[in-house]
Amino acid sequence: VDLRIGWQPIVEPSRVPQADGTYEQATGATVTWNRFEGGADVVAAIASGSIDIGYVGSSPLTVAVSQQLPIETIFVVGNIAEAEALAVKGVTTPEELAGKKIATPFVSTAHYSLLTALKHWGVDAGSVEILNLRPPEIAAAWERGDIDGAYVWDPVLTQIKSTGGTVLADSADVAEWGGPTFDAWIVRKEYAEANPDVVEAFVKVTGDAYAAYLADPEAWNAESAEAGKIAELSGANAADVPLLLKGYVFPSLEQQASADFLGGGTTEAIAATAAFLVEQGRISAALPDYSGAVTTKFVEAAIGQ
Amino acid sequence: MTVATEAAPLSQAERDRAKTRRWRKALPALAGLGVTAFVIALWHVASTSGWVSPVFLPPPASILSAFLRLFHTGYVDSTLLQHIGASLWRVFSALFFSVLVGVPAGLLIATSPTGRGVLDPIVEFLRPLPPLAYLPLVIIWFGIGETSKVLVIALSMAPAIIISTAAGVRSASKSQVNAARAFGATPLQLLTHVLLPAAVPSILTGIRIALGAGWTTLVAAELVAAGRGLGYMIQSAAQFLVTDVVIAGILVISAIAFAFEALLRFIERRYVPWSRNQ
Amino acid sequence: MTVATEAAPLSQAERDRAKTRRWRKALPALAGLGVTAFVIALWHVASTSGWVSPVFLPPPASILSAFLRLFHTGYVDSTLLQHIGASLWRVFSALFFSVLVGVPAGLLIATSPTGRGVLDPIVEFLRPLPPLAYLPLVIIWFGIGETSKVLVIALSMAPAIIISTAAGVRSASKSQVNAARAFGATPLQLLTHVLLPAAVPSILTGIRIALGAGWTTLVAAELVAAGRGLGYMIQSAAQFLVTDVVIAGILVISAIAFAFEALLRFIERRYVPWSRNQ
Amino acid sequence: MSELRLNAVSFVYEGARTNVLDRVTLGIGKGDFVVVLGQSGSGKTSLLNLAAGFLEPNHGRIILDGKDVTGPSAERAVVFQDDALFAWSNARDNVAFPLKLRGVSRDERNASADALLADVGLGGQGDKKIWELSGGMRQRVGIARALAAEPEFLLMDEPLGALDAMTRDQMQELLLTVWSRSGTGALLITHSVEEALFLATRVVVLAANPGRIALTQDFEFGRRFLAGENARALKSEPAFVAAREELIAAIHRPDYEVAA
Amino acid sequence: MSELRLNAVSFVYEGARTNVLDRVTLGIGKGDFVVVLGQSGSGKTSLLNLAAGFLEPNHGRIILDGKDVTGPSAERAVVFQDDALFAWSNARDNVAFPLKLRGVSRDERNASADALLADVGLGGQGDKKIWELSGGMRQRVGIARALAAEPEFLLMDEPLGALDAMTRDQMQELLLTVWSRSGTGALLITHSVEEALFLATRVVVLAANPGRIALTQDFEFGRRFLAGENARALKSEPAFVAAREELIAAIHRPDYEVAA
Ligand SMILES: Nc1ncnc2c1ncn2[C@@H]1O[C@H](COP(=O)(O)OP(=O)(O)OP(=O)(O)O)[C@@H](O)[C@H]1O
Ligand SMILES: Nc1ncnc2c1ncn2[C@@H]1O[C@H](COP(=O)(O)OP(=O)(O)OP(=O)(O)O)[C@@H](O)[C@H]1O
Ligand SMILES: NCCS(=O)(=O)O
Ligand SMILES: [Mg+2]
Ligand SMILES: [Mg+2]
Repeated sequence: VDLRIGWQPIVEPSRVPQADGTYEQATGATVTWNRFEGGADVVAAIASGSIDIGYVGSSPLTVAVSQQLPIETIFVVGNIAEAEALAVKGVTTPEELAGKKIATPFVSTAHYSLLTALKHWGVDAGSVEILNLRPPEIAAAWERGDIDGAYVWDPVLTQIKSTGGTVLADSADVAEWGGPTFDAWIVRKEYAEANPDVVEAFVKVTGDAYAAYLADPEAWNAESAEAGKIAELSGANAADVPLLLKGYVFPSLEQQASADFLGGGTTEAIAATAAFLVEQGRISAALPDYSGAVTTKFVEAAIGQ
Repeated sequence: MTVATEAAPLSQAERDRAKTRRWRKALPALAGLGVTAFVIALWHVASTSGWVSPVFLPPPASILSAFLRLFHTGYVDSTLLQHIGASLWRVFSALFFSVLVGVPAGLLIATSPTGRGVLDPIVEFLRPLPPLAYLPLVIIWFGIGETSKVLVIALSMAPAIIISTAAGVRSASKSQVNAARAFGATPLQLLTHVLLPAAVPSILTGIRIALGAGWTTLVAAELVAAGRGLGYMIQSAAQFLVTDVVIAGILVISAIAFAFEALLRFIERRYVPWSRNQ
Repeated sequence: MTVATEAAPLSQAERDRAKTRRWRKALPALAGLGVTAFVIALWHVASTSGWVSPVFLPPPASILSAFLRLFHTGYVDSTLLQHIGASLWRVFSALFFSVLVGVPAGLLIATSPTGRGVLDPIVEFLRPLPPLAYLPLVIIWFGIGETSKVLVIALSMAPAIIISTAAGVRSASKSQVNAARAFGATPLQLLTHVLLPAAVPSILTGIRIALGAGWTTLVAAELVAAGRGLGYMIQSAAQFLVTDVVIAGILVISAIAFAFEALLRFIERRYVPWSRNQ
Repeated sequence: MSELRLNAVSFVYEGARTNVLDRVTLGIGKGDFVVVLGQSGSGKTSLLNLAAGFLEPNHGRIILDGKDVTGPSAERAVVFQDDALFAWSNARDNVAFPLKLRGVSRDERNASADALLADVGLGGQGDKKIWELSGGMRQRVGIARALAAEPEFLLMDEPLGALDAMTRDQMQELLLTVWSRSGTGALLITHSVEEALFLATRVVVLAANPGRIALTQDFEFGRRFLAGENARALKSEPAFVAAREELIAAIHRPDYEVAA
Repeated sequence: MSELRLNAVSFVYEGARTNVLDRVTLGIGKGDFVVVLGQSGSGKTSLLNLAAGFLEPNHGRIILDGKDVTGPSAERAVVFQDDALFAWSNARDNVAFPLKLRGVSRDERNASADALLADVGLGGQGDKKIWELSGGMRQRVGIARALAAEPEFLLMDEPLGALDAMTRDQMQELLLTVWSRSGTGALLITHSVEEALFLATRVVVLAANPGRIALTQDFEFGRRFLAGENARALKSEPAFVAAREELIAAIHRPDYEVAA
């Protein structure tokens, strides 16, 4: 069998088995890795049948499901915590955001978090000048002083923080305010039905990698073999890897199966995201029920192994 | 003495010939319409019969309704006309600057060895630069305002104009250039009275190619903190899989480009008829 | 009777003239070098004196070391040569197909009213399409394999080739075309023996413009599921603000484009000298 | 016998007010050598372009062997007023062009082309590029190219205008020889009345504005030359000299003058 | 007095083996009318291009008023063998071109251009586009353009080759009149020996391969015509006829023939 995976260059533990070829061994499939720079393209690729398993953020995931693409979520990479944050200059309270220029990559998880935070603070989104910029351009605009802040992720976030930016809120805060954002692995339903064992093996390997990291996060320091592999694949600096890894709250396989994640929390988060996107006028309608887009089948099978 | 020639009555054969000629003239337009109709029909069948998921290729009818929606209520906070206005302004500012810089640059490259030595490496270096890669540098130097957007578009247009201008100048025949010089044309006069007119058809071709390039770069340019614009609208819609808006946006771009292409061709036929008559 | 002419000894004035001529020939190259050196010096000062943050414009020296690093150890899992290989393959496959399709299309547009009627709307529709906007559609229809990437690049190249070919065909003089027809050339022979040769200089110009466009589109094409390639490398580095790799990658693209530009110009001088001698 | 006929042909360029040609009737049989004389701008080139099929008459018909002419074709080769050579190939390839169209092998057509180049006084210059040829050389390459086509009708627009007297005489003799040998029908435009008299079986004088046939007259000087008479002697014959004066007068009859 | 001088000028085209011109020495003073004759390909156009400053000699010097010529300039106007008109403007604007360069006002230069067009027999045709002109008309526009420049030296390459006899005679008379009135120095290339004799104060015959001066001879027929003598009578004078025979022979002396 073939297994075509669409991944994104994000610093997370499964880069290690990806580098080691563990997925090939465990699934027994011929694995092809396709790198994407954003969730929207991953969704398009899954829809076209070009890939079987893909890595997406919660926003593109919600969009895909709302458009009734036949996919399901098999593994939550983790809730985004300090990895994405609103860093600003010359602003100390949320109220002062009015009239300021805040940049964020539109449609990303960061964009969603920014809007959720503003809503939480009771700041009218229309009073803030929200600009659509990609991370590297955010760094440049910040450097130049064209923007007052940005909701963005690493390494640009770190770059901003090291040049006078202070964090007003991060995604961990936003999650508490009822707007969790997360990344997840999704699968084409058709593929999952035809090759349940491959998908299960995929989840198992990924879960094992997370377990290895969670067992001793400090061991994955800048000089470690793991950090080296992650850096090599993603393009990040090896020295930055430990910090980048701390930006997510990675759940173990057992937590995945619980009501906090695939067991219920994920469905709720998707539904909330959908409602929010409808409110923003970005998609025309939400589904009444998102539970069909989430399954614990594979994490449970992996735990059972 | 001028002998007036009255028109003799037309024979049947002559009338037939005139008819064929009329037909022949109408043929291209008819063929074009036929192809367009065929494509739309095929599209309709493809999207309604389930060959392609309507998420990725909505049927023509839903594009039409998206279009109406865009026109009346808009998308991402602006109506269609506002998006069009913003983008038109950017593309034509960029065209203006790239002609302003590109035509003289092309003239210099074609006429002065030193000009060529200095400008050629610069042009050849800039030409293949991918806008997606140098956007951060553009922002560092020019900020996130309109300047950057116009600059990115202009950078994608200028090469076609420069190269076409240079090629056009070289198309002035040796004897035309010699003639002008022998009548005492200063280098500047040679340029304005001979090389430039000779290059006009080629410059027009360059502008046509450049406008095409400009529209394709629009989306990249509007990655830079745009709050309005067709590229921005398409971009946002694409991310949310709102494919009908994407396609409607693309069609609007095509229609605008089409209109300007027609205008340029009209200008070509009207003002540089000699390019077809030699 | 052929009278041989022995070379008379050169006078001082004649020797001076020869010297000036040699100088004049070297001038462009010297000016080019001078400008390049000046730009690099300016860059060095800008990045080391703190005008521009080295995060966005690292000094030339660090680009050099990035270059060596790329060459020996690579970046994102491949060495520089592998990235170059993958991108070259894509750009030249795209060039191959866009010439394969674009030249006949241009010929048809210029020669057959029906061809023009059918192809013109299609070309004019495709021309302004922004790759970034239709990328998702391309993925849907053609998947994420090499086909999509080559297609996106080819779509950005074809218009320049089509338009230049058509313009070139029209540059064949009326009497040349008439001559061929009067010697009994079939439409096909007219095409291969007259229109095509007459169009060659223009087609070469088209290819030059197209290659420039192709390189700029490469990065967009390699946004999609690439595992290797210069655009992919630049893109990845940009995400992580590894600017020295970004700039090294851009320079590599420029250098490659430069080399092919030089090759095309050589071909032009060598094989279509008549375009400069009429 | 094969004939190229213009039947009451009128022609006007698009956008122009007066007819360039007005009801011109003219037949060129195989074996005829028709020479057209007329003032500059009287419509000679237009007439030839109509006969060649490059232009379509607005009234009247052009008939070849009973069929309407709808465009150019291989049995009517043309020598152009501007040379219309192919700049991208050398002299030999230009001459060999009609043969190439017919699928003659490379060696064969090169041999023929070289022979023809020698006939027009350009032996050994086949490798020269077009832009390396002088004006007169280009004209001769154009003639050689038309001869290579071995056409049934040979239409020539001032083919010898840029040649010195002797080369011109040689070319005239060449044209006569080829014409009589191959039984071609020839239409030649010239400004040299002597040339017209020496070559023509029939001379046609075109009056200007609108172009129409002012005079048609048959001659025998060319045939007599071919039969072995001396060219110089022929040209100084009183009949020749008288005919020349007459034709010159006909060309410039004041009531035919170009309107200012 | 002003003089344009070729001093032992040799010239070879890049890449060619034999010289096109070999140590040609020739002076054209103001008031001179030098006519160059020679076989097709003997180097006449090359000679004119050198005098005009379009080509640089490989050996020898070209001197105008004591200074080396380094390129073309306004005091040497040229009529080209191929007409070299500007396709993008009409006949009038082409003729007015040299005046435009000098900053003459639009009305004035249009008036001059129209007058010159009338002089060359194209009165009222100023609005015609270049591609709407016949071959002979184009040549005359080229002449009118050169005359408009009012140059010190007028260099003409077969300017009357595509004209009918009468128009040609008229143009010859025009050239003579303008030349004598303005005191220009003229260099004219032609294939018509009669034309040469009628116009020239000096005839130069160029031998071919390499091009070199085979013969130089002075004549007075043009001056006599200007003084009021009858052109026809002049041309049938025994001296004229004899000179013609002599020149024809000189052009085609066998040892000067183009090598095959
Ligand atoms: N650009 C060129 N490159 C190489 N050779 C050339 C070039 N132009 C002319 N020649 C050669 O130089 C010689 C003289 O050419 P030129 O045009 O001066 O002759 P010409 O006397 O004007 O002939 P014609 O009466 O036919 O116009 C010829 O043999 C020709 O082939
Ligand atoms: N393409 C054209 N469009 C409009 N008018 C034209 C065109 N070509 C020629 N004419 C006009 O038609 C008339 C006849 O031109 P034509 O070329 O047939 O003359 P010709 O007899 O060959 O003259 P010449 O001896 O000078 O070559 C001229 O008045 C000319 O201005
Ligand atoms: N961090 C997730 C990126 S995206 O899939 O939302 O584009
Ligand atoms: Mg003519
Ligand atoms: Mg010549």
